[in-house]
Amino acid sequence: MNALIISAVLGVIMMFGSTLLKQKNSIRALATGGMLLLLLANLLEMGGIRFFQVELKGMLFFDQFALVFHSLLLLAVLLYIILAAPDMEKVGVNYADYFALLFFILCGVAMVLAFKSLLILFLGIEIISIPLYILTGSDKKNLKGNEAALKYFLLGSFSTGLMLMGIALVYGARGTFSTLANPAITPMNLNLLIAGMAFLLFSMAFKVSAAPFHFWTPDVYDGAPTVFTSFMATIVKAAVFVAFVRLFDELFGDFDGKWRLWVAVLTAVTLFIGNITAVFQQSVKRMLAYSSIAQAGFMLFALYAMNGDGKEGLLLYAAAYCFATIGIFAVLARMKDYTFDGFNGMGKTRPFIAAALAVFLFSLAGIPLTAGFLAKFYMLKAALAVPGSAWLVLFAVLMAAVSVYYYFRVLQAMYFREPGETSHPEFPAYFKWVLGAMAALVIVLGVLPELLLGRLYF
Amino acid sequence: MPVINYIYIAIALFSIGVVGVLTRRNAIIIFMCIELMLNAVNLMLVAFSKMHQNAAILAGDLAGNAGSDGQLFVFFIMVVAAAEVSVGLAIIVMMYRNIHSVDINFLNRLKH
Amino acid sequence: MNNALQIVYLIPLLPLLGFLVNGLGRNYMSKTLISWTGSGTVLASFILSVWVFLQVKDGNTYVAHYFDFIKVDKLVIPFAFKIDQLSSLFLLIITGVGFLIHVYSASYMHEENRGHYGRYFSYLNLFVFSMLLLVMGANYVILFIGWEGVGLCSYLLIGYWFGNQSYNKAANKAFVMNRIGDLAFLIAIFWMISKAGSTGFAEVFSVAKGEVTGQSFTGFDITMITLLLFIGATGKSAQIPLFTWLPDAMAGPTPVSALIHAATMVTAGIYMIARSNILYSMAPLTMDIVAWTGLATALLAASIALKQNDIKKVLAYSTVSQLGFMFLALGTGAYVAAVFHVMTHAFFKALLFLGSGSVIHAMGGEQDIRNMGGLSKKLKITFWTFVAGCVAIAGIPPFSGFFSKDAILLSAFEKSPVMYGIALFTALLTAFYMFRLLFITFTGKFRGTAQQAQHLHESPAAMTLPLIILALLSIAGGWVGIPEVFGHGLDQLSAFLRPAVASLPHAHPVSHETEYALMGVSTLLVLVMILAAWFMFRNYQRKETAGLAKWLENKWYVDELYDFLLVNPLHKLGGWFRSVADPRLVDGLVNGVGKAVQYGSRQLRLLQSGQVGSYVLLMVLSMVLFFGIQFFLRK
Amino acid sequence: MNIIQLLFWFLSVLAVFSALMMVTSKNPVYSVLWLIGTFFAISGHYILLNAQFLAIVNIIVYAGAIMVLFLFVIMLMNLNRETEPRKNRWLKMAGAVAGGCLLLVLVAALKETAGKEQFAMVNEGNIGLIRNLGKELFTTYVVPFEISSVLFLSAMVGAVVIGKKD
Amino acid sequence: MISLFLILFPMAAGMLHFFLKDGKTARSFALFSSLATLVIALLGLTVYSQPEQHSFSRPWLTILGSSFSLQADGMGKVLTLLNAVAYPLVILGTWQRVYAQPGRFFGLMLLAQAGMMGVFLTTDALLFYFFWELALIPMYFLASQWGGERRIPVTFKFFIYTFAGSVLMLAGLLYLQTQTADHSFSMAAFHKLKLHSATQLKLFWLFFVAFAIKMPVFPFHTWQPDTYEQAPAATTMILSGVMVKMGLLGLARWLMPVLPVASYQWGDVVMSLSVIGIIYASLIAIRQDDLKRLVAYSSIAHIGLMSAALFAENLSATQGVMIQMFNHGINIIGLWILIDIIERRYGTRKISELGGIARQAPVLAVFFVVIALANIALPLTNAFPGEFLMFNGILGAKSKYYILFVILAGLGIILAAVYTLNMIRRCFYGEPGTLSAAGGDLQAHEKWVLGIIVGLILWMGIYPQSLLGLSEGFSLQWLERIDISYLFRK
Repeated sequence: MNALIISAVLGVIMMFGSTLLKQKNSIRALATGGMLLLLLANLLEMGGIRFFQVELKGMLFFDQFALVFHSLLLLAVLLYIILAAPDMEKVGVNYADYFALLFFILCGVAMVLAFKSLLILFLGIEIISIPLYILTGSDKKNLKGNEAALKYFLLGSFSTGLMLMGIALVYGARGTFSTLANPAITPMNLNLLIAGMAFLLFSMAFKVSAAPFHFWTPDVYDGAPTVFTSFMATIVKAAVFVAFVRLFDELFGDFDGKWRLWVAVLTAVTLFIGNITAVFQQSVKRMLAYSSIAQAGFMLFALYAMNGDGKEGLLLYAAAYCFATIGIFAVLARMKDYTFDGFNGMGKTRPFIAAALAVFLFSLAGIPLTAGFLAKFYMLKAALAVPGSAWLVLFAVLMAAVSVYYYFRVLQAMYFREPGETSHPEFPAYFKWVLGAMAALVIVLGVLPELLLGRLYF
Repeated sequence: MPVINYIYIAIALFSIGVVGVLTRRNAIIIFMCIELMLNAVNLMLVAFSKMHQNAAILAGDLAGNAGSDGQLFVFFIMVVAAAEVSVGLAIIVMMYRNIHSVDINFLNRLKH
Repeated sequence: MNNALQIVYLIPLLPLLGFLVNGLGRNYMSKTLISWTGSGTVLASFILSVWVFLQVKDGNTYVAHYFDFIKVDKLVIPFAFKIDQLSSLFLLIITGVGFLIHVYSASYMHEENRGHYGRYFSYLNLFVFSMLLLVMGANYVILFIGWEGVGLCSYLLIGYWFGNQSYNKAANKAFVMNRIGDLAFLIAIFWMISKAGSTGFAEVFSVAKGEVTGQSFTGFDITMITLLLFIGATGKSAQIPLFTWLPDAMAGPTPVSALIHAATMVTAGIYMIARSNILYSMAPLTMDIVAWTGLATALLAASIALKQNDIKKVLAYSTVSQLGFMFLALGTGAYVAAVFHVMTHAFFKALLFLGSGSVIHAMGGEQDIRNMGGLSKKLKITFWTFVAGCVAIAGIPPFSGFFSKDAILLSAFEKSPVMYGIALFTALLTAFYMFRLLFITFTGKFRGTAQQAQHLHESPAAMTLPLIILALLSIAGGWVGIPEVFGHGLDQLSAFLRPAVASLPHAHPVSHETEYALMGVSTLLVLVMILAAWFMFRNYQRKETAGLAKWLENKWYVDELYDFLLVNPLHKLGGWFRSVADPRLVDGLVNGVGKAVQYGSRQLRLLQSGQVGSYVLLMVLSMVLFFGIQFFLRK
Repeated sequence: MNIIQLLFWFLSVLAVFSALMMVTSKNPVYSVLWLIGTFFAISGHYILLNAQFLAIVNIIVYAGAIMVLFLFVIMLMNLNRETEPRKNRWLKMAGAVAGGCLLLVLVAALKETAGKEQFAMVNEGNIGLIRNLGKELFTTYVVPFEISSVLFLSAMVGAVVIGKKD
Repeated sequence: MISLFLILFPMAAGMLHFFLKDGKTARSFALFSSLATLVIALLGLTVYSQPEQHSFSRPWLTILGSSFSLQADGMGKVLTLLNAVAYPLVILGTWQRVYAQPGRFFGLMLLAQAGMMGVFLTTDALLFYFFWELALIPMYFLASQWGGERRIPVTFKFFIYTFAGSVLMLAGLLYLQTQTADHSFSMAAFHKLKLHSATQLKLFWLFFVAFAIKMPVFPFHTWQPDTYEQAPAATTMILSGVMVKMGLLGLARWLMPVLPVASYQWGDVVMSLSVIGIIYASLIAIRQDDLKRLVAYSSIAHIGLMSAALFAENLSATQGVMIQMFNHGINIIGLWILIDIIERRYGTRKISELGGIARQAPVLAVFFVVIALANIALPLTNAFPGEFLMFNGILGAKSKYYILFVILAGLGIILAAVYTLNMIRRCFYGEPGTLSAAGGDLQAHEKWVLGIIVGLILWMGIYPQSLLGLSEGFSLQWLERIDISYLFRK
């Protein structure tokens, strides 16, 4: 709760910041400081120190998992802000407002991580979505940005409609929005529940961009300003995933027979479409969009398996995926050329950045000794605990092999090709430090996952 | 009134909304269709809310507020819808300012 | 137990040392030193061999076990030597004839430059080493090591003049054909291991004889093992179907041909079968196959030799033919006769080859007998020694060839008169083509160029001396095995070899009268053939060949047949694999997966049409699908 | 058939009919007006269900505020029948068929549900009254209520970010 | 501790190399550190040969059921020895090659060595997978950055292909782990598994494909000739000399004892593939014009024999495979060094453009002939005892078709002679071509390297017992593990 309230307050502060602070540096500093505070507050809450005594009435509950996850995401956001804040300036004039929106989104993130009522879930997702629509369209003169915003908005609203339909049906069956209650479900109610579950499945699949509800993802990620793509592809997606898993665990955990196969199909289709389509992309940004679909496919295993391994894996996956993707996007945001060729020869001209990128790409591709490997490993392990899942696991590993193809195209460009005509941007020292730290984090998590997973049960 | 009737009407309206989304190209109309979908959900929620109240009363809980949460949810939906409309229309207006059209097919630079 | 024979390891070791010294130091040593090292080591071995022979003659046999070459669980293959009658006899032949050839070579190869000269002698020494290893090995694996070793050396020596690619091709052919046989040999060894658990001669034979409890060969096993061994022998000893390498092996320097054909290598097959005589005696089917193959080879090679014009080719086919005789002997159970013939053949064939070398030397490298003639006047020693060799090979008493060949013919006769008939016919052909060679080369008018005529001269003593020694041996070498009909105890060779090799007793031994009659007939006919040759080739003139002669001249087109049946198809198949199957089919499949992914990617991304309407449509359709299946099909 | 049922059916038909007209109208302004009609019909349903608060809010917020906003925008852009983009006939058909199928499968899926046996309390029960809802809203639902302010704030900021001229 | 040092030392040295800029320093340091590794390995075989020196275990990734466990068994010792011997030879053999970014080059080489050491030594399945990839990725970078003209697509294919195989293996390992009693990745736990035969039959292919790609076995070989051709010489040597043994080790350690029933049941299929591969690759080798490709195909044939022998499942064959793994590595590294020398001297690898080198460079020719003949298993060279034992083992295999396998594999021997001799003949004999007139003979360091190789060849050829003894214990144990005769006794 600490983080939720503070992020709301920070959002408001930043909102006023746009009028009070004219210096961009001070805005940035304020945001970074606020982020630090947020992270600290959340860590303190993990330690049992709560700043606010709020009667939550069973609407929210911050358990260890939510707190750990939240801390992780906040850390990612902190790093994200440090890396990407200068790039936000390029997007438009409302510099402080972007931060305000980011903080509001964090508010929603806190909600979806800890919801105990469908109402909170709904509100949380909306609080996340609405600022994202805006951020997507924040580069107002850019037609691609406009298009992306409109598409995102229309499709997002549509999925909100679906979600509400689902909530309504579930409400019809259960008589309550709370996930804590465990009302008896009569056979007659079961149909309502399953129909509701289906709609929730669709809408959540949409939010995490699982095929066939993924269509918005490439267009929006591609069209949105790169800094914000980075944010929505990582923090938001990871948070929504937790919500997804929580929802199905708490609400439909007893009916896994009804949905597990569908999740499996969803997973397979997502893996397939994400990985296969990414192969042919020419723009790294769009490739990353598809890769995020592919990664979502892997994260869906947590839902599919719905066991302890799955949740631990989700945590690790989120860490691996967020750090790597934020890092790559941060570099990408500064590149002039978003195609693969734009990275040509970077291993020679910018060896440090290239090395960090290599680590990130390794992680995304699931090469051992990076967090990405262990994350995938956890997911597969979790899935294998479900009987009859062998085909899915096999399919997933084959798709992971396909993913190597497009991730390593970047590596190839960086290391094995000669630099092209477009020069690579200069990266300031702090940027290198942070990027290096993230790369180190990815490796450390890959070598000693206990550091993170151990937090879950102490 | 059997709840099934409300369900039928709600899903009919919902489906009409979906059909609208599918058949129109005007972004504003599409958005309106989505609003229609939301309203269909609202109607359903209210009907369920009254159903649960009915069930509670039949079960002997006369004084309780069973079912009121459904109506409150509708209230929140309206709140969210209002917020969404403000943002959505802003986006549509922004697009209109750039390309002088609200045709969703007009913009398709992002594909494949 | 201290045995005087402990030092036998020196016999192969010395030539090996010679090989190492000559091989590594060839650029630092003078030619004389090289030839002395090369010949000296072999001479030392020869002396040791003589000593060993004397020891063995006194009944002292020995198995020397040095270390375990391969030891896997119960299978122990020791590095061990076995000295018995058979091997000591072969030691003598190898080192003795080998030494003479070394001496001869020292002079023959004198025009080579130092490096090549050293290389040559190191190869020769290695050759002798391998052959010694072969005959001394106490088990089939050591035998096999020597077996492949001689193959290697023949390859190296045949391709000694590596500037000439056709020589190199001949070398390759020799090696590959030997390898084919070697494969069969190997399989035979494995078969033995699987049944007897050992490769030692003593162990295998005692299992074969049923002396070991718990292990035994079935009739099938023995037949297969012996057959496989025989296939191995056909490779090494140039029998049908693997004989074609031997004539091509003439590409090497002439002393090498002598070494390969006379003392070493080709006799390895005979040695091996004689060594395995216990197994062979238990496999009548194999014996028949061996006999008939030998006979067929003898006939085929003899027929080809009739029309060859290269002096060394004639001798080569004659070797093949003689080897056929030896196999005939083996196949009819006359192991001793085979070994006997190996010995006599070693003498006269070495003599003939070295003689031909002398001729070639004199002719300045010319090998075509059609360009020779009348050489007897200039090359007296060569001529007369050559005559001795021819007479010996033709089988005229009391020259050595007569006794050994007669033993074989007798054995064939005892086996079947048909065999005898063919064998006799072949023997006549032998006499005919040998004397054809002799007369064309040495009598009549000189047909070469004037320059060659001028150059003609007798070879130096280092070359003629071995010729003379060999000629003496060719004359007298057969006297160790004079048939029993002439008197009891004359067949010393059989007596000597009996502990190691004993010929099969025949079911129907022929009477002494028949034996005399046979000898008489064969001698008479041989003389007739010589006369015929004299009349036909005394004054040879070149003429075109046609018809059957053409076939003979082209060696029955056997090489072409092999090319057509095996070499070309495999070559084409390899080409097809290389250019079609591997890149298009196998790799095509692999790349196809990649391409399919690429193609799938290209098609799949079209789903991402950029149109919101189609996105929603697809989403709605999947929802409809879901509900349809969930509520209607999965009930 | 009593008056309530009569009203129910009337409102239902009205809602569906208006919705259909909204979807099919060529002129965006008509669409807005038909949609407002639908909202009124739905508000009628709310009243029937004794959910007066929602009925009022629906009319005020939806019909009153939201739809007027729509209308403003449409008029601002001067959209009319002529400027209305037309979809390909086949795509339209496909869309209609897909939507129809969705309706079909949903009806089929939900026809055997609790809704068949259970009844919604019509015209009675007081949970829908402002007093009750208000009490709930400010006690149990105070957290979401407060949080929704964040939503509005973000929407506000968003509208500014998007709408403000640079 | 020896086994830990064997991994840590090259790894640390490799990391250090990334900071070295100067080519000569990097090269010398690489030689020095590889020699040091060799010394460690030799010490492990002699002075510190006690079992406790060869095993090492520390908890790591415990929550996954894994641990950092190393243990050098017979096979491990043979292969680590090969790995340790190969590196100094390779570095010295390519001494004159100049690389861009030399520090990085040698660093990656040594990292790959560390990875392979790990693969050879670990007894934990997850760790095995880690090292597997750790060995692969430096190789990919080496081949792709310093390779020939078509390096990028070719090595990319190699990488993806191998990676695809390895992820299949990963899936298999994971599945096995879930089946173990204590959810552990340790080899002991895997060995205790008694899986249902139907499961085994399916699982088998997950592993086999991974290892078959690595070795490679027909028809999974197509990455190999291209990669060998394009990779820089030193990398090719390591790839074909040491790395392919990872596949064999995988089969022997992680597949056959874990899935004995399937290994038995699929044995015929694997052996068929292997012998087909022998013939197929040999026939292609006959028609190759590029020296590197020729040797590449010959390597496929040789590896095919080893994989066939492994599935013969008897002591003779197993011991044969064990020593052949070492010997094949030595021989093929020798061949690559020679080919590299030829390429550097004469600027081409095309057989048709070479000829008559023996006249220009007799020493080179002698070494080439000796090593090439060793490669075709001439007696008294190192490959002979190995091939002898393998053939003997295949003939003793339980398969119904053993005689067919022996004959087909034996045809490989003959064909090997054909292509090897042809190669020698066309490159070294005959009159010197225009190209070959240019080059000179060997230099001192090259003579040293090749001399050592020839020395090893002869030593192992005459006294193979020195290696056989090392692996005998392992082979016996191994055979017990893969023994499924209990199934027949029922």
